Amino acid sequence: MGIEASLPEGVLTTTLEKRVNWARKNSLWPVTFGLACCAIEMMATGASRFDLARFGAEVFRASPRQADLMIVAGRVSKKMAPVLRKIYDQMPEPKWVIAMGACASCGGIFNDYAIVQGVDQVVPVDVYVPGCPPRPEALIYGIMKLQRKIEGESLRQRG
Amino acid sequence: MVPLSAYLILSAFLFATGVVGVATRRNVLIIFMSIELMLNAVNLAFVAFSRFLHSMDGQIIVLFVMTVAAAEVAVGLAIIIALFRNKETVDVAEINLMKW
Amino acid sequence: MELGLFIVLALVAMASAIAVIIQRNPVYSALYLILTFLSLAGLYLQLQAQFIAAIQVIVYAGAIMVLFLFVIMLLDLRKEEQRAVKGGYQLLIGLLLAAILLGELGLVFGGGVLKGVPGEFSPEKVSALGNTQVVGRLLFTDFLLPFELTSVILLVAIVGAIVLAKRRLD
Amino acid sequence: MFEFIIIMLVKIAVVFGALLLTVAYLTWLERKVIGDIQVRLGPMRVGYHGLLQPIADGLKLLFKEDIIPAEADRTVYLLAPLVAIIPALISFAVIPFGSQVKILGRTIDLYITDVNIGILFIFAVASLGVYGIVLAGWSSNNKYSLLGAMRSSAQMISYELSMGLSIVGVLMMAQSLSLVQIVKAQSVVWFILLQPVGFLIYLICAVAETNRAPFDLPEAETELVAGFHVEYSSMKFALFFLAEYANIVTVSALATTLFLGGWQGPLLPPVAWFLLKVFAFIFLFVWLRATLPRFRYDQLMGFGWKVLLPVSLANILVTGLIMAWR
Repeated sequence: MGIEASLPEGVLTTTLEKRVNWARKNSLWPVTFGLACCAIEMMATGASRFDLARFGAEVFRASPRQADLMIVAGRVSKKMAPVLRKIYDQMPEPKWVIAMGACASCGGIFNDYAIVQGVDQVVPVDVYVPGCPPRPEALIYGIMKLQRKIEGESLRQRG
Repeated sequence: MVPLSAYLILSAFLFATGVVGVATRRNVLIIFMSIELMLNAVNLAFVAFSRFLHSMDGQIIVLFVMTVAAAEVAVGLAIIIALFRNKETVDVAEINLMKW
Repeated sequence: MELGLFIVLALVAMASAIAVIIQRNPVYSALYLILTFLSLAGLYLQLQAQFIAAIQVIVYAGAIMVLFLFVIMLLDLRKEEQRAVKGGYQLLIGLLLAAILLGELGLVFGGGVLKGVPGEFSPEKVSALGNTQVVGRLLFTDFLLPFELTSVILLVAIVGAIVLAKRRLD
Repeated sequence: MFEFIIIMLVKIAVVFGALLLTVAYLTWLERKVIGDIQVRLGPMRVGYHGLLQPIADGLKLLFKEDIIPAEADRTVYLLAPLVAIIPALISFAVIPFGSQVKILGRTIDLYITDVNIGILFIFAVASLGVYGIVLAGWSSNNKYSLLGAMRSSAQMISYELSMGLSIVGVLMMAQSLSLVQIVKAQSVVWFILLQPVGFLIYLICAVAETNRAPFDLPEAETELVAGFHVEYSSMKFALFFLAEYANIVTVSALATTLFLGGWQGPLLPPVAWFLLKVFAFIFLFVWLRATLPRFRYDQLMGFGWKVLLPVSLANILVTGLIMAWR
């Protein structure tokens, strides 16, 4: 996306890469996007007992333009899928997606015509968090997994 | 030291620009802005005279001009809004109810 | 230094004034008008009228032009922007009038016809007393009646604006 | 002359460096304080107690994709963040944060400049700040941002009026528009004691002017997404963010100067007193945000025009009467 794509591979870029990845993993601002019961657990994650703020990730942005992370919290109905895709498209690169809960990951108990069988049919998913709904600890574990993943990313593949 | 005439010529230029705006534009908002421009040109002349003739009267008059301009803008914009509600346009050429 | 500043400010003022009247989009016109007002405020500072300069920015740039922008945004003017400019004769007459006016004013101003008797407030005296203090004292002594009258004008304007802009509840 | 320019440049660099650092760390402070009020920890993992959090956020925003909407008005869209942040920063040029110090045998005034219309300068500059918001909202070509901008400009104009009137009492007592003179006039008693009503009105208006809770309607997330900066991403969004926090610092510093005796205080050095008072104010801002719910829009306008304006006018009248009677 940016200047990184035209830079040669080298010491400078690797150091830069490290710093930038450090910044990105420590400042994952999620977009406010709750769909069903998982959203309640997502809110609990942000609240005092579990405190997502410790990771610098409590800044739930209402505008997708200012968010880095989309936590798909709940089942995605087929009517919601285009909306979800639109919000994902509105987010600026680099962006990540966590499929939170069984329904978002694979449809869960809703094996029917109305629910998307896994949000990865609509947007690319980075981390799947199992559970129905997952406990806040599980979501935090998922976010920490995502942080690990971000650490290893290169600026070339992620603009 | 900038001479008085330099300020006055600038003032005259701004005033003439305002006149052109009023005479040629048909968007009532821009006409209104041109009037503000002319008022400001006059203000500049007042302040310049005040400085070069060692009198504060010019600056006081500028204060009054600004007050009147504020009042004028408040009423003028209210009229424009009322007009737009009725005619759906701000083109002065189409506001011709009073013509016969 | 002083002359250079004057030239820069004057050029900015003139260029943006011309831009005000040739812009198609009223929002741009308003922005250029703000630029004109700001450069005029700079000129007022140069003329040692600090109070007027500050009031110029507060009243014109801070209040009047915000009101303009507000109204421009309130009215949906997209149709107006697309309308073609017609009537070249109007432009011709306007330019002619302005040229005559500019010539007359230039003759009067440049010819040194205007002369006055210097008043009591020399720049040194004003800067010793303080520009704001002098303006304030004059407003409340010599100009008390006009000063009070402006408040009446403002009151009338407020009432008028509300009456005009308010939607009838019928 | 040369020495004067050097001293000036150093002062400007120090003041703006400190201001930007304060503004950046204000985001950290706010997150920590709100966390504390909500019985959370706040940022903990990035550096000691999350101290590196603002740096991480800044770096992340710097390296994010910069989106310009296809239907946006490009020039104005790019101009708006600058118009928002520049007024927020330059009003600090006239705020005095100490009297005078002797460094290397030279007496140095602890303010960038002292103009005799200081307070008017700040109001003039602050009145330009609204353009950043209006232009951002208009140029984004988004209904939410336009609504946010309209609300914001209406709110700022309404409250600027009461704010200006609330300090007239102070100006009458100090008999000067220069901020240094105003601070010096408070050497005996702070104006907060003589002008309690004026101070309260100023406080409320300051919160409204900076678009902070409970007056954060321009960015009311539940109805307007993010208000005027919906479409802004990356550094341009960061500039709006910085402008908001810089405005908080400015109004806090102004409140300190006008009502709390500026740098004056016993024992501690003047600059320390100044910072202490400013940070007390900033804490109040954060506290308000953690405590109060948002106003409804008509309540906000009604409060501004029907309560604050008459009360501030009455305040001026009473101040004038008392001063004439004495």
